[in-house]
Amino acid sequence: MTIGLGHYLSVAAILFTIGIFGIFLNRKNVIIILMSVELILLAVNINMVAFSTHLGDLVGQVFALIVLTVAAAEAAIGLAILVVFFRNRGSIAVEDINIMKG
Amino acid sequence: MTNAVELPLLYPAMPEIVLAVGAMVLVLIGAFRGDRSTGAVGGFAVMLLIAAGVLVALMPSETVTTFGGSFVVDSFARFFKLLVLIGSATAVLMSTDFLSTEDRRKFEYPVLIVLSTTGMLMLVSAADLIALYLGLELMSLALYVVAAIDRDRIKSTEAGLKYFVLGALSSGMLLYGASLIYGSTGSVTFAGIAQGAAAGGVGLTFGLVFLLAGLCFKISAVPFHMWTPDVYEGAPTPITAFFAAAPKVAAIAVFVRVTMTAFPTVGPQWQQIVVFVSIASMALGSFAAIGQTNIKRLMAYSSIGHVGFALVGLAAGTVEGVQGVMIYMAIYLAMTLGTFAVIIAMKREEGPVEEIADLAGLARTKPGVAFVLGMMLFSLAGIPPLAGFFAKFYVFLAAVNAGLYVLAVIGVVTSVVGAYYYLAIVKVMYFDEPAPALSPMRGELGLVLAVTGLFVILFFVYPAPLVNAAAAAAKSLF
Amino acid sequence: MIPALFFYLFAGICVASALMVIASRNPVHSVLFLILAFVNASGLFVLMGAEFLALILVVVYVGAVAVLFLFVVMMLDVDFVQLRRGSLQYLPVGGLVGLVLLVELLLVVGAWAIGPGVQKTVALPIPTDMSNAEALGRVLYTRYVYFFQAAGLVLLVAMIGAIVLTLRHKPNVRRQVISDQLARRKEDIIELKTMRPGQGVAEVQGESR
Amino acid sequence: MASWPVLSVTTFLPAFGALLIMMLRQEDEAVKRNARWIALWTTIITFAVSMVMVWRFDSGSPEFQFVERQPWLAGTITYHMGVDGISLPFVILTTALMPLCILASWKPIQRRVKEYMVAFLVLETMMVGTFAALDVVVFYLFFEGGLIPMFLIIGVWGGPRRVYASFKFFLYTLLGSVLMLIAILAMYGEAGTTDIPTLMAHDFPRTLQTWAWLAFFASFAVKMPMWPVHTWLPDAHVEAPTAGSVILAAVLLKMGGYGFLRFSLPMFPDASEYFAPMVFVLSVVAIVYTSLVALMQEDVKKLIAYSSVAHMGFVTMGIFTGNTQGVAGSVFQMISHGIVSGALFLCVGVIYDRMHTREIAAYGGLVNRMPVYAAIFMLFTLANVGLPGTSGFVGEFLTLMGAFRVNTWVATIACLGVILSACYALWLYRKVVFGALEKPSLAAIRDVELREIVVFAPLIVLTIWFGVYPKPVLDMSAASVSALVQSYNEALGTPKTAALGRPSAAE
Amino acid sequence: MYQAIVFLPLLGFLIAAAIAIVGARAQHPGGYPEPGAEDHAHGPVDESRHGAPSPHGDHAAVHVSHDEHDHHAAEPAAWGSRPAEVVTTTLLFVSMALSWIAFARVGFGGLEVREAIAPFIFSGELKVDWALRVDTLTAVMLVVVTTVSALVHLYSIGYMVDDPGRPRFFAYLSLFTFAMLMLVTADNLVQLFFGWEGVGLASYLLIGFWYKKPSANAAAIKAFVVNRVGDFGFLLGIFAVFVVTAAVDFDTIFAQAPALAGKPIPFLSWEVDALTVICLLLFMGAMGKSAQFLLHTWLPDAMEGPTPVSALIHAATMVTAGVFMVARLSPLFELAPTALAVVTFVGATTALFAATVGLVQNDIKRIVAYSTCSQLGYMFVAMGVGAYSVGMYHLFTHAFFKALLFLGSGSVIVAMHHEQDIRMMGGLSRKIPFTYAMMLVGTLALTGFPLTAGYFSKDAIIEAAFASDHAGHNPMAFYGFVCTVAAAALTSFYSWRLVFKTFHGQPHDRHHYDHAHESPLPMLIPLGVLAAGSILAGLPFYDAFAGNSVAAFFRGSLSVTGILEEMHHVPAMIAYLPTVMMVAGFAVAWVFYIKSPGIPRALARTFKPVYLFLLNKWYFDELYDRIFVRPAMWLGRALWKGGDGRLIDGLGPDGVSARVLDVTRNVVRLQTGYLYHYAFAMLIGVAALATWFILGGLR
Repeated sequence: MTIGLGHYLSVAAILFTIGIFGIFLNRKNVIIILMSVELILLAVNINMVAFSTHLGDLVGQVFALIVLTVAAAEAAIGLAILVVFFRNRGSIAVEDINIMKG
Repeated sequence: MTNAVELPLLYPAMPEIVLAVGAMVLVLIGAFRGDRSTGAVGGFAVMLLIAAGVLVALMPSETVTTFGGSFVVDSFARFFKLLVLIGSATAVLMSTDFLSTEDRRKFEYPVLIVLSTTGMLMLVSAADLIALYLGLELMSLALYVVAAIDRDRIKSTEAGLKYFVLGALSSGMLLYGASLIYGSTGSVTFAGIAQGAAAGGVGLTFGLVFLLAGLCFKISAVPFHMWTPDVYEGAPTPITAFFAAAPKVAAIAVFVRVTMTAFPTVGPQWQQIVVFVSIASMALGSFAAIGQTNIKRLMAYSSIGHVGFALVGLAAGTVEGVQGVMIYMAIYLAMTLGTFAVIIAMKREEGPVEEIADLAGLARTKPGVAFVLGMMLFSLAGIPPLAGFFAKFYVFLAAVNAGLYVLAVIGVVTSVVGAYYYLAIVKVMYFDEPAPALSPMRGELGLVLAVTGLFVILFFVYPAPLVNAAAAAAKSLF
Repeated sequence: MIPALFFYLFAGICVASALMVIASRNPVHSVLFLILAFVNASGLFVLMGAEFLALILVVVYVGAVAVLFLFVVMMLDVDFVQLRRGSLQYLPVGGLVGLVLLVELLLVVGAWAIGPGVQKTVALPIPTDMSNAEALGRVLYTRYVYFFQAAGLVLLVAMIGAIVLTLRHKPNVRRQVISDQLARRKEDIIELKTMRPGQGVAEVQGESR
Repeated sequence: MASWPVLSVTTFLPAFGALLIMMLRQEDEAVKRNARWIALWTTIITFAVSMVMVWRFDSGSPEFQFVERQPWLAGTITYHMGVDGISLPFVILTTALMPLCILASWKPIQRRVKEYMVAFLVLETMMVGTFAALDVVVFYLFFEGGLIPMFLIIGVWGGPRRVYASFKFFLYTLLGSVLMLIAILAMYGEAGTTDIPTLMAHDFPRTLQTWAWLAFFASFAVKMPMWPVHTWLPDAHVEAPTAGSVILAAVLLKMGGYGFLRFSLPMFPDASEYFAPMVFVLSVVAIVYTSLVALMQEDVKKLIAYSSVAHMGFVTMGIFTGNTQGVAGSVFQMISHGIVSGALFLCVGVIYDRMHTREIAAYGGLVNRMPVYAAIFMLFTLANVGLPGTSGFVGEFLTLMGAFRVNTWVATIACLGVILSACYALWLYRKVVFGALEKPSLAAIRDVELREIVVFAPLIVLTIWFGVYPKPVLDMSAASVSALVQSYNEALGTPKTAALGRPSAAE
Repeated sequence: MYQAIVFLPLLGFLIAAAIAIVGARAQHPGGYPEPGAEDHAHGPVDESRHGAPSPHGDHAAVHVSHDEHDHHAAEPAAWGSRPAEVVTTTLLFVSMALSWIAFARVGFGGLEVREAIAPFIFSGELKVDWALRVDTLTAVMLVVVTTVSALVHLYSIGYMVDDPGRPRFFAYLSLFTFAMLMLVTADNLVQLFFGWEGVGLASYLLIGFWYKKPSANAAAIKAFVVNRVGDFGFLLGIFAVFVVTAAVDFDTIFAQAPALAGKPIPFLSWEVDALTVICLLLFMGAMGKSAQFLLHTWLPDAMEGPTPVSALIHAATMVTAGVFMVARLSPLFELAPTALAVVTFVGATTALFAATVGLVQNDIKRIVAYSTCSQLGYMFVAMGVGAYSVGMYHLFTHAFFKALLFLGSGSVIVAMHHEQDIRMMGGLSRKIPFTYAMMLVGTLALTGFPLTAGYFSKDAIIEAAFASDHAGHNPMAFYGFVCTVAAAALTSFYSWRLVFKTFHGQPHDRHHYDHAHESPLPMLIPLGVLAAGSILAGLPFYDAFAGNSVAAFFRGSLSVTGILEEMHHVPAMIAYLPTVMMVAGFAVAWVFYIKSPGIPRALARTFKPVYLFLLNKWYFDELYDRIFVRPAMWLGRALWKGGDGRLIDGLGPDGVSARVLDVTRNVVRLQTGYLYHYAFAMLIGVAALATWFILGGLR
C-alpha cells in the first residue's frame, strides 16, 4: 500500500470541504469563518505541494509559499475588520451581520 | 543552474513600479505629516495614477513579456490598464469631499487606492496563475480595507466584513482551482496551461470551474454576486464608485485573458460556464434592481447585469467577442463614473442621501445635472444613440456571429426589463414633483459628470478610436 | 509501510482537528484545533519532501497567525454562552450540497494520475543536489523576484490596512513624541548655574533675571 | 446630385436648433419666448431644406438619391444616407408637420418650454434620420433614439396617467426593437455588411429569413401598431400632449410601415410571402376589432387612437399584398393618415386646451359656439372615414384593391372597416360637435384662434389636394414601389438555390 | 360647357360655404376664453338665436321659436344669406339651362362627349382619370338633376326664410348637386364612387342640417352608415371588376364584358361566375343608395331633414343613383342573368313592401318617402327584366312628380306651422288651394292616372315585367309583375289617403288650421313648374324611352334589349291592369276616408297585429337594432374591456410587468443579508457547475 498523489489530494479535498462547511454552516462566530478560510488555504497548499512533488516541479512549492504569505496578510486584514465591526456592533455573531439586505 | 542572475526587463512594469514606489513614498509622507496631509496625498495619488497612465500610453505597441514570462504587456493589457487608471484616478478625485470631513481624514485611503490599482495593473498583466493570484490579492485586500474605512459606521464595517469573508472564500476557491489546473497541466503559466490543457480531463474542468468561480466573484457575476449589493450600499459612496469601476474592469480583463490565453483548447467548457453566469447575471441584475429604493444598491444590481452583458461577448470566444467586451467595459466605466458623480453629489445640509426618491424633480432644481444623468441612465439601458447602445451592440454582434442566438435573445429581453428601472429613475427626476433641493455639486464631481456625459452622449459621432483600439487590443490576445 | 502509517496518522489527525475547528463551541478550542491541524499538515509536507514549507507552516501559521487569532478571540471578550444559539436548520440541504461537492471532488482527485504529456511542460524541475530550502531560495529571489516583491506589497497593504482600521488616537492621552525628544538640545532644557559658596538659590535666580 | 449634403442638413438641423435652445440662459419668460421662436424657425428652415429635395428629386428613378456616405463605425458600418421614392414622402411628412406641432404647442405648453422644444427638435432629427438611413445600424440608431424624447414628452407634459403610458410606450416598443437588433446582427453576420442597398440585393437563406422576418416583425408590429400589440397606443395617445399625439400618430407609427417596406419585403421575400397570411389575419382583425372597440370609447383621443390602429391595419394589409396597388396604397395611406390623424389630434387638442378634458360626454353642441372648428373637424372626420375626395380614400381604396387581388376574404372583411369607421367617426362627431349646447361649462368656449387656423390650413389643403389629386405622392413613390414589387416577385419566382446555407438559426 | 354644368354648383358651394363660415366666424370670434373678460353679448343666452325652426311642436321647449330674432336686428348669421341664396340659385339655373342644351345636343343631336380633366389615381395597371362622360343616359340625368335642383334651390329661398343657417344650407344643396353631377358624368367606377359618396355626404349633412335635433343627427348617421353598407358591396364590386378586366373605366370594361361571360373568379372561398358576382356586389351599392329592401331603413328617417332636401335628394335624384348605376352598367348586367333575377326580386319586393308600409303611416313626409321607396322598386324591376330605358323613363318622370309631392308637402307643412302628422290636418284645400291643386297633380301622376307622366312609365314597367315573364328571360319576372301590380293598387290607396286626410274633411287642429296660409311665391313657382313636368314628361318622351326610338336615343349608353319589342305585344288586359288597380285604390281610399271614416279604425282594431306590423315598418329597425347595432356595441365593449383590457393587457404588458414584479420580490428575498446564505449561494453555484460537467460527461 503506497501512498500516492490521490491520497494527498483526497485529504486536501476533505479539508477544503470542511472549510467550506465551516463558512456556511456556522452561525456562531465570524472568527470560525476566518479559521475555515485558513483551512481552505491549507488544503490548497497540500494540493500544491503534492502536485509539486509528483510533478517534480518546484513551482508548486513557490506557489504554496506565496499563498502562505498572502494568507497571513489576509488573516491580518480579516481580524482587523472583525475588530472594527465588533466595536460598532458589539457582537461577532454571524447572524448579527444583517443590517443590509434585499 | 547558473549563478549568474539576469536582471529581468523592468521597463514593461514601469507603471506598476512607479505606483508601488509612489505609494510607499506617500505612506512615508502621510506617516510623517499625519492626517493633515490627506488632501495633498490625494492630489499626489491622482498625479501618480495619471503618470502611470502616461507611462502605459507611451509604451510601445508590441507584446512584451518579462519576469520569466509572468508579466505580459500587450495592447490588451494597455487598453485595460488605461481604463483601470482612469477609473482609479477619477475615484480618488471624487473622494475629495468625502475625505475632507474631520473624522474621515485618512491619508491611507489614497495610498490604499494606489496600491490596489497597482494590484489591478498586475492582474491585467498577469501571465501566470501566481501573478494572477498576487495581483488579485493585492487589489482585494486593499479593497476590503477601504470598504470598511468608515470604521465608525456600522454599515461600512459590515460591508467590509462581508466583502472580506466572501472574498476570502472566493480566493480559496480560485486557489483550489489553480492547484487542480496546475496538477493537471503541470504548469502555472498561461502558455503552459494552454499547452497542457489540450489533453483535457475532468480534473482540469474542475479546476476551471473553481478558478472561474473565484474570478466570477471579483466581477460579481451570479451566483457569486451576493456581496455586491450589500457592499455597494454599505461602503462610503466614493468608494462604491471605485468598486464599481476599476476593480471590475481589471477583473474582467483577467477573466478574458485567462479564458482566452490559458484555455483556448477547452473553449466549450468555459463557454458553458460563461453562458450560464452571463444569463444568470443579466436576469438577476435586471429583475432584482427593480425592487430597489436605494440608488447605490440599485447600481450594484445594475453592475451585476452589466457584467452579464459583457460576458455575452466573452461567451462568443472570438476576437470580435473580446473586442466587444473591451468596448463594453470602456463605456461601462464612463457610464458608471458619471452616474456615481451624481450619486456622490447627493447631499443635503444634514448629510448625504442615497434614496432614489431624493432625486425627485431634479430636472427642475438642477436641469443640467438631471439631463446628463438622464442620458447616462438611458445609456445604461442601452438606448441608442448613446454610448451604452454600442457597448451592447458589439457584444451581441459577437454572440450572434458565434451562433449564440438564444443567449443574445435572452440578453436583449433582460435589457428591456432592465430598462424599466433606469426609466424609473428618469421618471423620478423628470416626472415627479421636486423634493427639497440637493446641495450644489462640487467642482470635481461636475467635471467628472461633464466629461463622462459628453463621452456618453457624443460617442456615436466618432466612435472609431475606441472601436479600433479595442479591435487591435483584442487581436493581441490571439 | 512507515510513510503510509505516518500519512494516515497525520492525515487522520489533520482532518479530525479540522472538523473540530468548525464544530467546537468555544472559539479558543477552535484556534487550538487549528494549530493542531496545521502541525499535522506540516507533517504531511515533510512526508512529501517539502521541508521548508513545513517549517514555514509551523513558524508562520502556528507562531504568528494562530496566535493572532487567539489574541483576537481573547480581546473581543465574546460572550460564548450567547453565541451558542446556532441553529442548524439549513444543515440538511447545505450538508447535502456540500457532500455532493465532496463526493465529486473525491471522485476526481482520488484517482488522479499525472498525465504522461504533462511532465514535459514542467518549468522548474526539483533539483536533487540541494536541499529544499536552498532550491527555493535560489529561485525565489531571482526568477520569482516579481512574486516576492508583490507578496511584499501585499504585506504592506495588510499592514496599512490593519493600522488604518484599528489604530485609534485617543484624545487626552499623553504620548511619547520621539521626534520631540530627539530634537531637544541640552541648551534648551538644562541651565547651568554657577553656584558660589554661601550664595542662596534665590539670589541666583534673581541674578539670572 | 446635391453639391451639399442636403439630407444630413435636413436630419441634423433640428438637433442644432435643439443645441441652440439648450444654450439659452436668460430669465424665464425670455427663455420661453426664444425657445419657441428658435424651434419654429428651425423647423421651418428644415422644412424648406427638405423641399429642396422634393425639387431636385428624380421621381422616375427607383435609385436612392442624395446619397451620402462616410466611414463611421469601424468595419463596414458606414454613415450612409439617402432617400428613394418610398422614404422621401415620409421625410417630407415629418418636416412638414413639425412646424405645425411647434405652433400647436405655442400656448398650451407653458411649463418647461425649453425642454419641450428641445425634445421635439431632437425627435425630429431622429425621425428624419430613421427614414433617411441607408445603413441598418444607423437606421436602428435613429429608430430607437426617438424613444427617449417621446418618452419624456409623454411623461413630462402628459396627462394624469402619463407615467403608466410612457413606460408602456417605451418598454413595449423597446422590447420589439431589441429583437430586431438581434436580427440585424444576424444579417450582418450573414451578409457581412449593414448597408441597406446591399442587403436588399443579398439572398438570405430561408431559415435566416424566417427568423429575421419574425424579429423585424416584432419591432414593426409593435410600432405600427398591429393587433394584438396595439394596446400601448391608446394609452400613449391619451396621455401625450397634443403635439406629441400628433407626432406619434403621424410619424412614429409610420416607422413600422416604412420598416416593412424597407426591410421585410425586399430582404426577406420568401418569409414575407410565407407570413403574409398571418399579417392579413392580424390586419383584418385589427381593422374590425379596433373599429368595434373604437365605437365604445368614452375618450376622444382614445377613439382616434383606436381608429389609427384600424387604419394601420389597412397599411399592413396593403404592404404584404406584394402588388403595386397594395404597396403604393400603403405608402399613400401612411402619408394620408399622417396628415389626417395628426389633424384630428390637433382638433382634440383645440378643445382640450380650452376645457381640459377629453371625455366625449363633457362635450356636445360645440358647433353652436365654434362653427369654424366644427367645419375643420368635420373635414378631418370625413377624411378619417375615407370619403372620396379626401386623402383618406385613396390609400384605403388602393390597399383594399391590392388585397382583393390577393385574397378576397381579406379584402371583404377589411372592407367592413369602411362601414365601421363611418360609425365611430360620425358618432364621435355627433357627440362632440352636434346637438344643442347644453353644458354650462361650454357656454364660454371660443372658436379657433388665428394661430390654430394657421396650423390647420396646410393640413386642410393637403387633405383635399391629395384627395382629388394624389398624383404627387403616387408619382414620387411610383418608381420605387414598382421596383420593390418587381424584385419581390422575382425573388419569389426564382427557386431558392442556397436554401440550406446555414444551420438552424436557433442555437 | 359640360364642365360648366358640373362645376358651377361647386363654385356655388364654395361661395356659400365661405359666406357661411365668415358669417359664423364674425359671430363667434376665436381665441381662448379669457377669464374675467367674458363676452356677455355672446353668453349662453344667445345660442337660442340661431335655433333652427322646429318642425316638431313638441320640441319647442328646446328650440326656441324664431320670434326672438327681432332682438338682434343685425344678426350675424343672416349676414350674407341673401347673396348666398342668389348666387347658388343663379348658378344652378345657369347649369340647368346648359343641361337642357346638352340634353338636346346629346340625346337628340347624338353628340356624345368624353372630356378628360385630370389624372386621379395612377398606380401600376390602375389608371383612373377625372373625366366627364356625357352620353344620353348622362344627359337625361343631367336635366333631371339640374332641373330639380334649381327648382329646389328656388323653393328653399322661400321655405328656409326663417332659418339663420341659410348660407350653409345653400352650400350643402350646391355641394350635393355637384356631387350628383359628378356621379352621373362619371367615366369610370372610381369617379362614380366619388360622386356616390359625395351625395352620401351631402345627404348626411342635409339630413342633419338641424344639428340640434338628436333625431336629425341620428337619422343623418343612419343614412350615411346604411349607405356605407351598400358601398361596401360597391367597393368590392369595383375591385372585382379591376381584377378581371384590369381597368375601371367604362369603355374598357364594356369592351371586355362579352369575353368575360361565364368565366369564373375566386371569390371568398368559392369559384363563382365573374360577372354575376360583380353585378351583385355593385347592385349592393345600388340597394343602399336607392333604399331597396333590407337597406331601406334610412330613407324614412331621412325625412328629418328640411323638406326641400327630401324633394331633391330623397325623391328625385340621389336615391335614383342606384337605378342610374344599373343602367350605366347594363352591358354587364345584361350578361349576368342571375344578377338580373336578384335585381328584379329585390325591386319587386321593395315596391310591394314599401307600399304596404305606406298604407298606415301618419307623417306626411314619411308616406311620400315610402312611396319613393316603392317607386324605386319599380325602376329596379324594369332594370331587372332588361328594360333599362323603361326604368330610366320612370326615373325621369318620377323625379318630377315626386319632387312635386315633396315640395307640396313642404308647402303644407309650412302652412301647418311645421306640423307633419296628417291626423292633425284636414280640410286644407280651402286654405291653400294652389298647393292642393299641385298635390293633386302629383298624386295623379304617382298613381298612374292616364296621360300623366307616371301613367306611361309605370305601365311600361308592368308591361315589361309581364313580357319578360312571358318570354321566359327572367325567373323572377312574374313575381315582379305581381308585386308591381299589387303595389299599384296600394300606391293609389295611400296616395289618396294622404290627399283626403290632408285636404278634405274637417280640420283636426283648429289653431294651426286658422293660421294656415298659402306659401310665398318662390315656393309656388317650383310647384307649378314641376306640376307641368309631371304631366308633360310622359308622352313626349315615351318614344325615346320606351317606344321605337330607344336605340336611336340612347345609342350605346345603355343596353337595349328585345324586351322593349316584346312589351308592345302584351295583351291589352295587362296594359289596362294598372289603371284598374289605380281606380280600385282610389275607390277604397274614398270609401275609407270620405264616405265612412270609421272603417279604417275598425279594420286597424280587427287586424291589430297586421296593423302594428305595418305601422312599425315590419319591425326592421328593431330587428337591425337587435342583430347589428346591439351586438356591435356589445362586442365593442367586450373587446375593449375584455379583449384589450383583460386579455391582451392582462397577458401582455400589464401581466408581464406584474410577473416581473413577482420575480423581483422573490429575487430580492433571496438577498437575505446573511453571510452564510451568500456563501451557500456560491457553493451551490460551484456545485451546480461541477455536477453539470460530471453529468454532462464533459462534452
